[in-house]
Amino acid sequence: MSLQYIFKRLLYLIITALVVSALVFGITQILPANAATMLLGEYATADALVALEQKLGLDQPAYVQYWRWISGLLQGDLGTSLRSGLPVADTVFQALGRSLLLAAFALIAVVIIAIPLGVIAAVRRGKAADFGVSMISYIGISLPEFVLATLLLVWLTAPDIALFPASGYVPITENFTKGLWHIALPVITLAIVLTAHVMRMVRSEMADALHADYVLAARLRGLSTTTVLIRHALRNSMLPTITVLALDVGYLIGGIIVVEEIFAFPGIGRLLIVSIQERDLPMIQAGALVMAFTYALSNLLADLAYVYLDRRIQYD
Amino acid sequence: MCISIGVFNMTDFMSRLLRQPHGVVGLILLVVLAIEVILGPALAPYDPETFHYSSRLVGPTPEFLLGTDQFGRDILSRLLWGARTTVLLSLFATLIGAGIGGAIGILSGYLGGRIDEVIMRLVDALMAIPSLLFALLIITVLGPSGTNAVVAIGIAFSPGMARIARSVTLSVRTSDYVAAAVARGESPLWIMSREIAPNMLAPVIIEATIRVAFAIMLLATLSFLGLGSQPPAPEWGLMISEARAFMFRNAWTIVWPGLSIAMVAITFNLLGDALRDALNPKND
Amino acid sequence: MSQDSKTIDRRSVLGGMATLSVTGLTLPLWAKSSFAASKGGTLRVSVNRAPGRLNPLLQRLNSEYVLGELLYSGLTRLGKGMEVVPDLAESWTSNGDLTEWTFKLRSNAKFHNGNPVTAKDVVVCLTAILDKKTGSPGRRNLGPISGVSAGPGNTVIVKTSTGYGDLPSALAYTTAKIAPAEIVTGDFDRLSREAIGTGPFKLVSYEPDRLIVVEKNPDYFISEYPYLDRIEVMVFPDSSAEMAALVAGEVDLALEIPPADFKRISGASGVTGQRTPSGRFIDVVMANDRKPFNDHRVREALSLTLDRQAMIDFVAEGYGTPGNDSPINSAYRYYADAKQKTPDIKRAKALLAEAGYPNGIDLTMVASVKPGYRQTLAVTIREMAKAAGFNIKVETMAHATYLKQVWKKGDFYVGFYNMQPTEDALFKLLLTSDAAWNETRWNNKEFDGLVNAARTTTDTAKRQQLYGDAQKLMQKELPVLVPVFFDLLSANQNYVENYNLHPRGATFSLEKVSLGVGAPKR
Amino acid sequence: MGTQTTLTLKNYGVSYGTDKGPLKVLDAINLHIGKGEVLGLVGESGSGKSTLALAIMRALRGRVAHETGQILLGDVALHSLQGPALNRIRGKRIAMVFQDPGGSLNPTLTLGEHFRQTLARHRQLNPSEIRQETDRLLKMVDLPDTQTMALKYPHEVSGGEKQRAVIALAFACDPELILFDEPTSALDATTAVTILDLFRDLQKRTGVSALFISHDLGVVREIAHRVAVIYAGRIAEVAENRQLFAQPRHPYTRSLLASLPKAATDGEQTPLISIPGSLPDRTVAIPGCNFAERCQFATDPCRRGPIELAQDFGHAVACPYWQTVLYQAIGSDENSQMGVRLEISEPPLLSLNNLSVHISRPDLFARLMGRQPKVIHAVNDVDLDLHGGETLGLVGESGCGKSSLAKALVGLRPFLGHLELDGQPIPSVAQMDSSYRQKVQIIFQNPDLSLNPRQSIGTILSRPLKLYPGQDTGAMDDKINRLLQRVNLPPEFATRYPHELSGGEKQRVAIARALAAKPDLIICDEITSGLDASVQASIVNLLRDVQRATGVAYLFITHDLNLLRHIADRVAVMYLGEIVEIRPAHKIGLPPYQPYTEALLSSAPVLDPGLEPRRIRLQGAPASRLGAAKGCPFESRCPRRIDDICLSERPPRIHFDRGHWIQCHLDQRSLRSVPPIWTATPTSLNND
Repeated sequence: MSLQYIFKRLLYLIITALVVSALVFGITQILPANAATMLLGEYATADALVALEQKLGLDQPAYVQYWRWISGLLQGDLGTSLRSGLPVADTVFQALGRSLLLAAFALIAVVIIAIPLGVIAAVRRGKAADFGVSMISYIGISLPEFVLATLLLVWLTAPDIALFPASGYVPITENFTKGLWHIALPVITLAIVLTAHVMRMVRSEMADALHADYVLAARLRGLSTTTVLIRHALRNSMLPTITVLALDVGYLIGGIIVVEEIFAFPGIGRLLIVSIQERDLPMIQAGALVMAFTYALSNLLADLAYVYLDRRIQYD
Repeated sequence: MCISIGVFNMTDFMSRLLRQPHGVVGLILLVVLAIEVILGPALAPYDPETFHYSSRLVGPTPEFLLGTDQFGRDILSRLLWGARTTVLLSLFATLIGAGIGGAIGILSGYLGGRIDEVIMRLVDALMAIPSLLFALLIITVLGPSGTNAVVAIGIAFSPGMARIARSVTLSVRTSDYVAAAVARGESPLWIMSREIAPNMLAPVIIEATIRVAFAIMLLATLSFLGLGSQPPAPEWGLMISEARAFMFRNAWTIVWPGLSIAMVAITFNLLGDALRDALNPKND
Repeated sequence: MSQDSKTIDRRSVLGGMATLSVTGLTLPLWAKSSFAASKGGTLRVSVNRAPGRLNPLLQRLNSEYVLGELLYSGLTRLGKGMEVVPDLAESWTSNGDLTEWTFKLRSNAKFHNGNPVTAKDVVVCLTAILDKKTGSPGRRNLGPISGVSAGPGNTVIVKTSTGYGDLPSALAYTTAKIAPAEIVTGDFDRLSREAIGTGPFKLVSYEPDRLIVVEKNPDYFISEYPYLDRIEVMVFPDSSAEMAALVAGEVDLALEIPPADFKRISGASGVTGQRTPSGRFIDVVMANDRKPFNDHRVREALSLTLDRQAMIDFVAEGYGTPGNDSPINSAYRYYADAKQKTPDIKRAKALLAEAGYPNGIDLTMVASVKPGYRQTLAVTIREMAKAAGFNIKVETMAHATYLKQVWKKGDFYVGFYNMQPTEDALFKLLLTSDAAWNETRWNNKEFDGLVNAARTTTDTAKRQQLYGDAQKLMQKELPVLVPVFFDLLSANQNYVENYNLHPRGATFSLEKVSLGVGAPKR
Repeated sequence: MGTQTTLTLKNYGVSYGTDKGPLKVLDAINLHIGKGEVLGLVGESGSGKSTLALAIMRALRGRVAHETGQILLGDVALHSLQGPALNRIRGKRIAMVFQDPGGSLNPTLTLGEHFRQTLARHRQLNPSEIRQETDRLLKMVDLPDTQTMALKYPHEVSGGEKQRAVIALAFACDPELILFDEPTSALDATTAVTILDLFRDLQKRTGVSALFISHDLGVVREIAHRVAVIYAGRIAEVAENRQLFAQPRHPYTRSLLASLPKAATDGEQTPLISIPGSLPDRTVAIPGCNFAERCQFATDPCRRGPIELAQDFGHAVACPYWQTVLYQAIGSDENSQMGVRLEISEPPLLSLNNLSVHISRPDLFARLMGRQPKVIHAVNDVDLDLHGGETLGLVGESGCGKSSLAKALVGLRPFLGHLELDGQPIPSVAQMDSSYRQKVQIIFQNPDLSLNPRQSIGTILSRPLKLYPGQDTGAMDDKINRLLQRVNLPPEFATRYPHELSGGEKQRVAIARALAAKPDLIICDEITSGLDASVQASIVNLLRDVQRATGVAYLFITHDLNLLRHIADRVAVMYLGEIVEIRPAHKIGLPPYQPYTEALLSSAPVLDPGLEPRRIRLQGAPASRLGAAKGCPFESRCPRRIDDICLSERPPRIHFDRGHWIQCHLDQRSLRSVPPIWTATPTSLNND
């Protein structure tokens, strides 16, 4: 893996960001109503709208607005929210931080649960354990987050059970246990769905790896089952799993939007939904960009990890 | 990840499919689903939109087998009617995605070079937007409705489909029968449509089948967020969304449509996996 | 209980032209034990939408009004029975034809930055609200004001273009808050980030999507208040999460409870539900100037299909009162009783046939997704009207799109409005020819005349007569259909004392709330 | 050869479960391998030879329906071993070497780690002992720089080096038996012979027993003491190496040998013998001889059976009638008349001058950075004339640029330099008009890939007919039927799909497709490499028939020199993108040779008894093709390298008689003075 390769990927990352920003900007331009409409709401009159649009700069041609936005971005200025008048960057990064925390916990849970289960299923292929794992994963990948989240909410927060607080968010820096407690339900929801994904992947990759010639060769050298499984099969099946994990970050982002909405978790997903509803252009742009960028970055990191782990792959 | 361009033979294919337990279960579920889609309205005991003033939010009873919702509408009838919308819309969404993505992918992969590079950078960039987010943005422009949700999901799916179509095109393109066609001077259109496209079917169908499951969930999620089908349509995601306010009074209003969505998604996931295995020559 | 108190309130309230001088505080009847109220503590209040705007002049959501009221004061406020009570103005008088009003400001009112409130601040703020460039939602709600100026002493003089007896009520409007003049004229946007008001609380932190914290303002001009040391406003965009948090004791006071959950929540241990009838209504807006709704028979036919009692169940889960196609109900002062309308499908069919639709009529009804009641109403009407031959297609749309494309422009859609402080405010907002939001374009001269006459009258009986005629006219002419009024619902932990649900829906009086026995220490 | 046996198979049989019922993969196998003995096992694809190896290793893949008989390693009953007991034997007492060394090494582990695991497992060595032992083993297989070699990942070493490492790994615990499953098939000929040399040497030194499986009779002849021929899951014949090749008894063995082009049959063109029919269906019981349906001598008793492997002084054969037919010649139904050559036309049909093919990957990033993309010089300055009616053989190892050249000639790769067809210059791919494309056709190596699986044979054949209608009028169906007839396929094949056809039939369709355009030149790119010997024979015969009937010229690309000698008029030898020698095909065994040609000839397997090739072994792997070589492309591996002149200067072209030239720095004399590759020495057989 050369430095040049990393540079190249970073360049692509920037291209991605540009395309996404242009796209999102384009979309916000053709929205049937703009922020001024939403800001004034039922109090909007034609003259008030014009005045406010002027004030917000919404009356300028699209390319001027885009250029203004991009040049601001390059100077690290994401603009001000049209809705609250607060700086976008602060709001977005604060929300992103919380979402990443949510995602990180979910991913940790997934890695701890999904990989061993996937391995067991692959090794015991066709046996009861495999059947069980497959069943769970089929249900997991087929149950939309919002159904799962709603059912968890009904069952786990009911007064007589009250296992978890229904929602709210306590910064983990403020009170660690309480923070964990509050984040538990969204994390569980995300983790269940993701675990199913990753488990499936590990199972099938592992099953493939177990069929590989080098695994047969290792077995025929009389190596112990554990060595064959872990040093040979798992090691190789982890490579595609890393890619899937990175792709699942995209899924995670989608899931986060729903889960945050339901559990009232003040993350980037909810910020985005609210911003879309409110036509808060700078916020939509920044939010979508940040999400896309996170996703692209996680894919890049996965690819780099892949290259690092699998010496066969030589990018140039 | 590579999907082979195996040969396609219907009887042989069915027997391969039926050799796998998940294929069998998937097919059975598919038949049940097909019955629901085709005969659902005929089987429904009530009109899905009729209010039963005196029986709001009741649990399962002999009169209302799965109970009623907040308007006293029969949940079973709504599910049976809704199957058509929910399933067909998801299929359409996937078809749109496969169609657009397939066309882009085949073109990009075939033309190659600079055009391919540009298209793929764009596709990569679009793929960096998670499907739900993408669909959300598109819906925001188009306005919330079932049809628009379908279009949005279709568009949101197309970059992924384009990637797959392109990678298959690239591998098919290097195959000797395409080389033979090029060498004998066939037109690009003929090569794309007759030499390459038929060989993309298997991997695209596999991907599309799994995507249907995904589309169902995405569609339901959009409806849940109020961006998909609109009331009083008996769309399953929307049913859950509407019922959420009443979930503590009658949890069945959520459980049934939730189960239905999961069932359909499971069906297509099972079928997709079974297809993948059936069309994979490694499993011979 | 609330029914009783309302009658008392209604009578006790003075018309407005006479000098109302309530220098001290009238202890409200419902205040159980304000003398025994314990001081201190932190109250957690939940709201169901993110209060995106901190600037009090620009607010337009109930969750934002909460903040506006905590942090700022206006000249007047509305009391429990919709009566006008002093806020920054300690008293007010008007001239004989009700065109010039003089408000005397309190001398002890100070902004959070320590500066005293002057007449200049009031003049600047009211002028800013009336300036269309500010984009304040309250611009058309303050009455026919033609000029605001500082008077002698600490007074503000407000002139109106026509006689306007309801001005003190109108100035209680939620966005008519007073901020320091130098900020309003100087760095107006600062108010989006900071709160420099005169309210009972000061802003500690503001994260609009999660949590807003305010703490006691020790210099509040009514020294007894506030009782609480601190209020945390928690934001829950999802009501089931909000309800769960309330039941779990994470939240002390939920300002709004979805009707579907009210029974469960108020039955939960440790939680008390509050309910008050209100003038908040949902209506069916029809373009009176366009086919087919320019035909009175079509409107009447639709009205005759509505089973209003059932509708209360569907739309408000039983927590509401039936509407009678007038937006004025018993929560208003000049409500005129009338026979409750009942469905008559046969007659509806006949009317529709008369109007030229013997085979039924196809219509598209638009409902914004916010709040959800609009869709519910649309679906319910669609189902109820089916029998009479109305074939209604429901089209829902995002609120922003609705505002841009349908509201005030569409032919047939669902409206949803908070209670207004006075009949005049409501009629002049929605129904007269010169109404700010003349969405029906009914443009009935007779109706305009009745409303205008009532404005300049101080005689209560005469006003009752005029407003009664106006309501009758509406019920006959049916410019809009008003099938349901909502009760307001809230719930709080049993230890929360002195919170009383206000029918206006935009007034909260949290400074009077205290925490009783059993409140958790936070 | 000792009397003790290392491995014994007694009446061993195995069936796999399939949809059509159990498929008898191996049936009544009786074999033994003595101590220190190498048993060669030859058979065509599908004969069950790999299954036999996996059965011995107790690692059968797939659904086993039945297993019968015994497998004994010494006195250990392998067939009943399981779990840890089996693991103690695998790798320690028996080892296995697979065909693809790349596949059998874990890509994520270093070579050293593979040794470490095995040594730690079976020999309980401590880390420093492991290091020493790894070093010793790597040295043993002649790997250079063993210390760093152990730290390398599999992808960092060449295919030959990988296979050496795998062999070292097999020897790591001093096993009694090593199973080789086609260990050289994936390697280039010049590399393969070095691996064979290595194994022969190690075997002698360690006295290990081995089962050596191959489809290539030549390879088995090189290495085995005894040879077993397997056909459709049954052993047809077992004999001492020399005996088997000198006097094969079973009709199958005889047919197999007859189907192979011989190395040293100079000049004269004899037809190759193809075996008609295909492998029998083994889901049904075959009571008699399973070769009966394809045997030209078969009689009714053959079909009734039972047939048993009968011993006769150490030469066992599963044909009771072998003696009766031994002196009847093996023939073919296809009455190819060989030896009749067509007139070679002048002037040349196709003429290449300084033709080069450069492959560069488009790279947006590199362009943005203003950098030159990496260019692979696949073909460098090739001069070549091809005459009408001629067969020009193009030979070279994989990756030498043969296919790139072929692709450039049919417009699949851009080229530089001069290309003329019928005296008409073709400046670039874009100028290849439909007349050029009609005249120059190509057939690819793998018919599975060159026939679109979604098109019927009729559709496939109709395309060139539609594109190049020519003067031929008439119904499309008739034309297709005629084409099918031309390649000896029945007309009903028109409605079939490629997957319903066998490999040989598919390749016939590909030939028919090329013929449909009525070309002047057909480029045959390794068209028989994927086929079994007997099928290859029938394809080669067909090509000759076609040439005689139509006068078409062939550019016949292959890595098999023996085949070229059989089919070609002239041979061009390619190394690293350059043609280093062109010579007439008959007399290929006679000097002078370009040194690379010499090495290539030396590596070709020899079947003729009493013929021993002179050994020339190449070291290392071909150099990188990035950028054009300044000197001789073969310089880095040339055993007759002179000095730096080979590196720095392009070698001159030295002309000999009759269109024979060699590109080399050596002078004519020294080139002429090399002895021939093959010398007939009756005592040269390696087993004694």
